[in-house]
Amino acid sequence: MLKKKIILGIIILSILFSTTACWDNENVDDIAFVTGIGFDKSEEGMIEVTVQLVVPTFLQQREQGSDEEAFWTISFEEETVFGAVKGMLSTVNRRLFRNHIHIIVIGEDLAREGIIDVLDFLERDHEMKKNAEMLVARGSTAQKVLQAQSNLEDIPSIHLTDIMENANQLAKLKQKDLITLLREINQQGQSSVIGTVQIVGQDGKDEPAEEADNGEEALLLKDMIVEGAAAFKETQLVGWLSPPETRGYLFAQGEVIDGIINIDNPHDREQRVSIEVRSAGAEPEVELKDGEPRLSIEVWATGNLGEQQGAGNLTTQSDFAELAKELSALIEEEIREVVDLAQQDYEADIFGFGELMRREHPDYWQQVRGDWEQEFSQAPVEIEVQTTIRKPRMIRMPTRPK
Amino acid sequence: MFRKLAGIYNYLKHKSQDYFQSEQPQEEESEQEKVPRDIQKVKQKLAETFADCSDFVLRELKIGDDSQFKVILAYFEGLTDHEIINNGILDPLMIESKKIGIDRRHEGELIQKIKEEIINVGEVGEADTFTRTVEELLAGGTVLYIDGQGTALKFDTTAWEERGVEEPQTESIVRGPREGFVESLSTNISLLRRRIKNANLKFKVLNLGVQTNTDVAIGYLAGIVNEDVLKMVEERVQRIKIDAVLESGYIEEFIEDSPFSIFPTVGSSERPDKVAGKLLEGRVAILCEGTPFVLTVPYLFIEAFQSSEDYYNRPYVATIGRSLRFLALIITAALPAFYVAVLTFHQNILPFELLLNITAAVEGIPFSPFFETLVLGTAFELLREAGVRMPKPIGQAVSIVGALILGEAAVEAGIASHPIVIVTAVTAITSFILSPLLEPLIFIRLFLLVAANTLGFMGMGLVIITIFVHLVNLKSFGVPYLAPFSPLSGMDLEDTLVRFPLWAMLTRPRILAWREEEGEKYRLDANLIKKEE
Amino acid sequence: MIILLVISLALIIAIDLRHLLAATKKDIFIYSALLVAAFMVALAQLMEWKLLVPSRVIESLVRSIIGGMG
Amino acid sequence: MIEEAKISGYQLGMLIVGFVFGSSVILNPAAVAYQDAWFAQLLAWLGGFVLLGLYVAIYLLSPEQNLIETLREGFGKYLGSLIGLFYIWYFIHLASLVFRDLGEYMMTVTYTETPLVFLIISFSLPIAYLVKSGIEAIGRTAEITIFVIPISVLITVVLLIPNYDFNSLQPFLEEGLTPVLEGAFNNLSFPFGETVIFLMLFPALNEKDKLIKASSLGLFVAGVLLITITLRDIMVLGSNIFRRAIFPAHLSTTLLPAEIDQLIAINWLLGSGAKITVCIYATVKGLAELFKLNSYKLLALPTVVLAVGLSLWSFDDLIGLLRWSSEIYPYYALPFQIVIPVLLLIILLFKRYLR
Repeated sequence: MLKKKIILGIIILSILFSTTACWDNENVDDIAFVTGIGFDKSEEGMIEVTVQLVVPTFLQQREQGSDEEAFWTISFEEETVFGAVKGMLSTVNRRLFRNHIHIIVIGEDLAREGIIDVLDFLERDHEMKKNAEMLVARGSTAQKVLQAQSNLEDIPSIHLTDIMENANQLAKLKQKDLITLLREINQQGQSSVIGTVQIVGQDGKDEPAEEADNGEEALLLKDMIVEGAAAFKETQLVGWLSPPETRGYLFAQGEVIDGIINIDNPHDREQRVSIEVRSAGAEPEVELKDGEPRLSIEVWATGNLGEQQGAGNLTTQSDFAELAKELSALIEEEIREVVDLAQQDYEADIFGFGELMRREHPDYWQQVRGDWEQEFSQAPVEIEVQTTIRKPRMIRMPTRPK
Repeated sequence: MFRKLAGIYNYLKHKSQDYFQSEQPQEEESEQEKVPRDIQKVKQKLAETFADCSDFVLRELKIGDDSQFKVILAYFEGLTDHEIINNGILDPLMIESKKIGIDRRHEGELIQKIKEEIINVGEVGEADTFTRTVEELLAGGTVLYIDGQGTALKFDTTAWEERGVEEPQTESIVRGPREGFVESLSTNISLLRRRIKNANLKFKVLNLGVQTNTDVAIGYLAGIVNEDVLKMVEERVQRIKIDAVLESGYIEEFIEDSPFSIFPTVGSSERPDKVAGKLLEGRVAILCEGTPFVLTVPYLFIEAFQSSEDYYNRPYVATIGRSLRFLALIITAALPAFYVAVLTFHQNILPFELLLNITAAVEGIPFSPFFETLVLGTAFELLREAGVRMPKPIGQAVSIVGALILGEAAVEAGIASHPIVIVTAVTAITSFILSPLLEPLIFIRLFLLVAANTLGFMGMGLVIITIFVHLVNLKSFGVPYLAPFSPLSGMDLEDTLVRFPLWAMLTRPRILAWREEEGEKYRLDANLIKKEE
Repeated sequence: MIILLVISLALIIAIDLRHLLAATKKDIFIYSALLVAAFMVALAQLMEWKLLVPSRVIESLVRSIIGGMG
Repeated sequence: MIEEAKISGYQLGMLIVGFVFGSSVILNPAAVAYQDAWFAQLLAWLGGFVLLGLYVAIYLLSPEQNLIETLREGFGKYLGSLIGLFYIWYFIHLASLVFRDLGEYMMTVTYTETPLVFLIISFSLPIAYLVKSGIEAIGRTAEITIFVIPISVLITVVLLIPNYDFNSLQPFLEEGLTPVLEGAFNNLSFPFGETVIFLMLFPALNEKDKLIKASSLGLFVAGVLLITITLRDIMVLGSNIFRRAIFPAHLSTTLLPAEIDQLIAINWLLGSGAKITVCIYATVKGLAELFKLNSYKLLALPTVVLAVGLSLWSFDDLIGLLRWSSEIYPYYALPFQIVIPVLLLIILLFKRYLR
């Protein structure tokens, strides 16, 4: 008797619970997954937030052969980011779920003006995934980047993050996620560098193609190129790093994982030899000499012979040494270029020397912390590169017609 | 209803020792009536007692040299062995008694003479009260009333139809004995005694049930059993005052420590080897006439994970089995709740691609995941019940049809989603791994589900902690239910998640004894002898 | 809200009833004193009485002592 | 008042781990010291050992007596009872603070829409049940649940290895010793000094000889866990974000590759639960002792309700709670944690040896 009543009570209670959904209980089909979010400055000076949403049903239908795009982009202008994200609810019938954001794109205009306001929202939001990747849209807007369709993946953001990963591996792009950026901005003696994406148009021209979106055709991800980097001073964009400069920067940071560097063939100066650089490292150092900072970067790398064009047998020890010397020179040159750029053009300590100074010479740092960028741009930077070439890969000597 | 509540309240209030005792009526001595000396009176009394008992047989005989003694032979057809009665009692009485020369002179020693010289039946006894003879008749004995004696002779002629020893239905194993208990108490006792050939194996037989007079045996191994537990069991069993004891489940309900708990605190098994193992660990077994299910106490939580096969297989296999059973516990208790919590609260915990797939599958289903899980879970329980109740061949068909066709049709019709069918199926399959916990798990699953729908993982965590507190509070005959995990008893962990090799199990479960100062006594010296040395 | 409070108080007493029946008068006195205190606090929270909020009282106490010392 | 049920040394150690870990891992009180927070915590930990030693010494001078009885013995019947009453207030207030910490944490991080009342009442139900079940159940529940904490801390520490930046720990003592000392002071009062509450639990220990070992091991493990978590958070988040985040430990677990931060949250639920349970137990036990009641179990439910009410009433918002706990709490707790115990120890020593 009593048992039955208890069971009855439980059933009534459970029905009660099931019908009156509790506060935070929201069904998974009542939320829209944001995979990418972009920020632009609108003409009225407001923040334009663009989100890329995934529509799971279309995703499944696409797998079964439907032509419907599985994602949807929408933009909204508001004075604040939070306001814009909430404001989109007047168009989107579901709550925007920000926990699976893969990529954060920042338009050039906004980046030049400063991204601090955007960052505050991203850091404060409890739902925001803190290891989303950051990108700056060079010469275009975040909206355009997020609207681009992908032919390989159903969700463009995933495509973008994947090619970012590749580009970072090949030392063409500085990959940076949100939490690292936040950390760098909070460190006193460091300026940040974020990877960039450019729209280059169908013909692969190396300049921004404004005409790409005036046609009926939608922009495709293959019209974009993800490489290079944007240098920030505090939170403002101050300039760009080209792909070789980015590589120099990565060498200086010791972050090159798998870089391909082409150098002249020592036997045949017209032809090129391709070296695959692996396991590179770097150690920036700061010293105080007579109260003046002296900066130095020591870089070491090992490489494999990847390809040889032109005549001559390069697979000898002396030639390897020769190649290594040239490689060192080239890397040093690349680093020097980016150091000059940072010191003279941007006056931004993107290498984190200031942070190093703060750690190693705190007393000195206390004196200069206000105008470290000034000190940095005048300090001498020594660069020392040591490389070795290890393996010729599969063959002892190159093939030659007899 | 109020009376019922008041009764329960009273029970709770006096859950301590003296509740049943105060209820126990005084034994009426006046009932113990002597067997009448006059044989006609006996006949009359028997006819009164067994009126309308068509299977009752009453034979009037005349024995002695010149048939001078009138006797009545009474027995129940069906409870007795005809052959024994014919050859062992009737034949001698009617033929032998005339040969050995009994006459009037022997009246005083008649009983002695019949017992010693005439009857050739194994067990012969005397009964001087009428009620005792009636009891004997009902238990399958044959009673000989002799005119003018005032004492009756009883012969053990018990032989009723019984099922042969078969493989148990409920606990089947791959390796191990194929014997199972049967309904007969004496057979069951013999099954145990054959395994433990030891004079220390004791069985105390009690008679329970005011109407049914069922024999109940309390078995234990003297010297190993914890005296306190044994005393507690005897006390509690003796206090039972109930009309009928038809199955050991009746006893179970009366001797439980916490009658309101959803967890079982009394174990039951159909396997003699298992019960023998429990006896050897120091537990007490309660055997009940008329059922193959033998109770063992104290029953601990960990026993739900132990199978007798664990000890017959090599330790590695057994350890994997144990771990899988623990995994099964987690899955069957928490998987539906986990699914609901993930889908309604913690969408970020799933990998993105998986989340997208699930969302696509769930989209368009009009019900909340919670409601769906509840409905499908209930549907499964109904199917299970139907499968059990129906005749075996149909039952299987129903389960298959129900599971396959209904599930698929529900998904096709857009009532349920694919993931929920998977979740329900996995939950259902794993629930059978832990059959002793089948019933509590239904409740736990439900509690977790409701909690998950209210507060997600945190709700689940709170419910799990509450269940832990409840388990910690539980005791089975004074032994903490969660032992040996809590209170932690290092030596006893050898037979929990990891089953140690038998030669490495040096002690009997100390938790059952729970006498710290005597810990050393429980060391099994025999096992200390290393193999082959 | 107040009705809800009263119901929950009744629920608490119902849960404790078994113990309460076996308790002594002193037990019940302390028990009910605690319950009344809990009820008052809940009422204060509902009515937004902030005058006697413990944290504020303690804060002013601590501040005055620290101020007195230094 | 007879109490048969006892707890083992292992259970006491586990309770101390849970208690110290408790809510202090959610709100890192040493964060004021930026990258030196671990050092502040280390100092506080060492101080914690001194304080625990003080409490153990008090207990050993008057064995088999809980705090209230010892206070009565030390300060006389009336003054002792009055101080005991203050202690009981402190315990229940502490319980309410932890309730609020946990509630605010859950509300900020996961359950943004759920009312605080509902969250806190949900926490309180298992705790009320646990305290009502008595000290033995408390100890045994701790035994089978708290071990999850070190395991999950270890998991997060290992899984976050790719995110570590050892440079974040430098420069050491950048702003001098002042912030470190401030952090250490905060951290000493919360949670290390709060172990004064265990003076109510020591008499329940069944293995008297294990008292020192169990309590110091418990404190050792808890301190190692706290410092590990602080180091992990500094290295993962950088000193600046570590300082600015309200719940730094949570923020760093959100970076876990498998996104199991929600499961890690249950770990904090356990720690806070242990802390509140100990507080409520000490309150009811103290009340029962003070008024010479038959059973403390009866008082569990109203005490929990009172603590829940206090936790909601005391603060208007999270910022108020944070400010109060960092600015006022250390001074408020000072007499309970240090002043009175030291006085008590002196009086007891005087009574035992000089007379």
